[in-house]
Amino acid sequence: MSIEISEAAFNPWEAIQRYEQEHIVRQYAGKVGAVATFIGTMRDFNEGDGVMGMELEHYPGMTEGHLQQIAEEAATKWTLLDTLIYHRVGRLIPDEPIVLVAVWSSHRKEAFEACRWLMEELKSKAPFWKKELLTNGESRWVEKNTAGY
Amino acid sequence: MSIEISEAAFNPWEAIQRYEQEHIVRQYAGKVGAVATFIGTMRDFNEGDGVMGMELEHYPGMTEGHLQQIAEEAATKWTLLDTLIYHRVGRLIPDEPIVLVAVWSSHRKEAFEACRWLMEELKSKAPFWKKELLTNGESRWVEKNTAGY
Amino acid sequence: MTVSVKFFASLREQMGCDGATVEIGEVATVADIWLQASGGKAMLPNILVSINQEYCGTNDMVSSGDEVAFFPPVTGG
Amino acid sequence: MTVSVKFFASLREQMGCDGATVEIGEVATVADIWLQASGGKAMLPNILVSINQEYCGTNDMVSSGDEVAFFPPVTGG
Repeated sequence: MSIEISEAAFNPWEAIQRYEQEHIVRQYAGKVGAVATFIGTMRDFNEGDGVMGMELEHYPGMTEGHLQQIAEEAATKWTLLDTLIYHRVGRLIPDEPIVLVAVWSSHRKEAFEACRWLMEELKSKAPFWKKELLTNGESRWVEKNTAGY
Repeated sequence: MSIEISEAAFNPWEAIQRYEQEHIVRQYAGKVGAVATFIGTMRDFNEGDGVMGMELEHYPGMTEGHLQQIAEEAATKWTLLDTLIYHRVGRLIPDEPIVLVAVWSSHRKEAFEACRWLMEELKSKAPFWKKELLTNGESRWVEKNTAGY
Repeated sequence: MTVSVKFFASLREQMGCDGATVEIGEVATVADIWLQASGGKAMLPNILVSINQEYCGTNDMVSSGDEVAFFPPVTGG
Repeated sequence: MTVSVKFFASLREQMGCDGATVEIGEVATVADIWLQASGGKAMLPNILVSINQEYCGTNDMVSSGDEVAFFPPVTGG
């Protein structure tokens, strides 16, 4: 299980591959039947306005702790092999990945359900805040997330 | 939208990256907010028995047509940007990817739901058949898939 | 009329061939095609059938030149 | 007792600071901490609160040395 929060831009597909090489391939040889992943990326529009940049703030310490908690809770709710969560903070531009959630399991039901549940938990409770820099020069805090279900 | 069936082993993360470079990055710049993916891989166990190999048969023509149909149906049920389906056929060994479904959309609900729906449709209707080579030397046809919901 | 028949997977192994060309009268259902192609075997209820690569029912009518396939429950993904 | 207070995001901007050290009597709730740290402002009902980086309610008791944070609805992912 790995939780990472970083200001560094990341390539989610390379991050997953690297994690598989280091933590999955040998440890779970022959056991993986399903990998469900979700990548959230920055759009250049929101609520009808053009967006050219984003500042992602978090609560250092609490954010990591909260993500660790939900990853552990997912592992009690479903039979999983491993979980990877990566979240950007700091300044982002459109098309950059914001969040990656990847879940490895033996069967697909568990991977699908845990991956989606983790994303909804993350979005509803993990202490991150987005401030958008609009193309009209104004900036604004995002007040709430779009519905996930 | 891309449907591919191949005897060639594939790296799903590289396949997704390549597809993004060729079909997503420019066409949907700033529009992608969510990518949901599912990878099914070959386990070395099934129904309590060790499995050392698999022969994946399909119905050439009908399989491609059926996958194309469900990808098009998904695009009418949800607002999606693009869909990629890749499925192995022929001889496989444990840990090799069998199937990849990736869905790009602006919002996560659509990507999650379409990705899972596509996998369940694929498993319940697309004409593929698995024959397992067991570690005890016997071989057997898989009679049914595990439940997805 | 002439109809092309295909068998897949375990059904192909049971039949001992991956298909056949069937000559049959002008009015025939999928079930009629099965009877002739299988040599009168009973068709298990879980067998799936298609005409020209689209799923169909066993009572659907077949036309000359059609490709009719019989196969067991699918297990891809 | 002494309690460390933190504000995040839009609340940090409204308060004009990212936190404060609050001196308060030995028996105090999160709501008491808010009143003192905010200079008596009303706390909007959608404000989230935590003690030592765990979510809590505004009536929860605070202990000396605690870290109490106030922040708006979260918008990550």
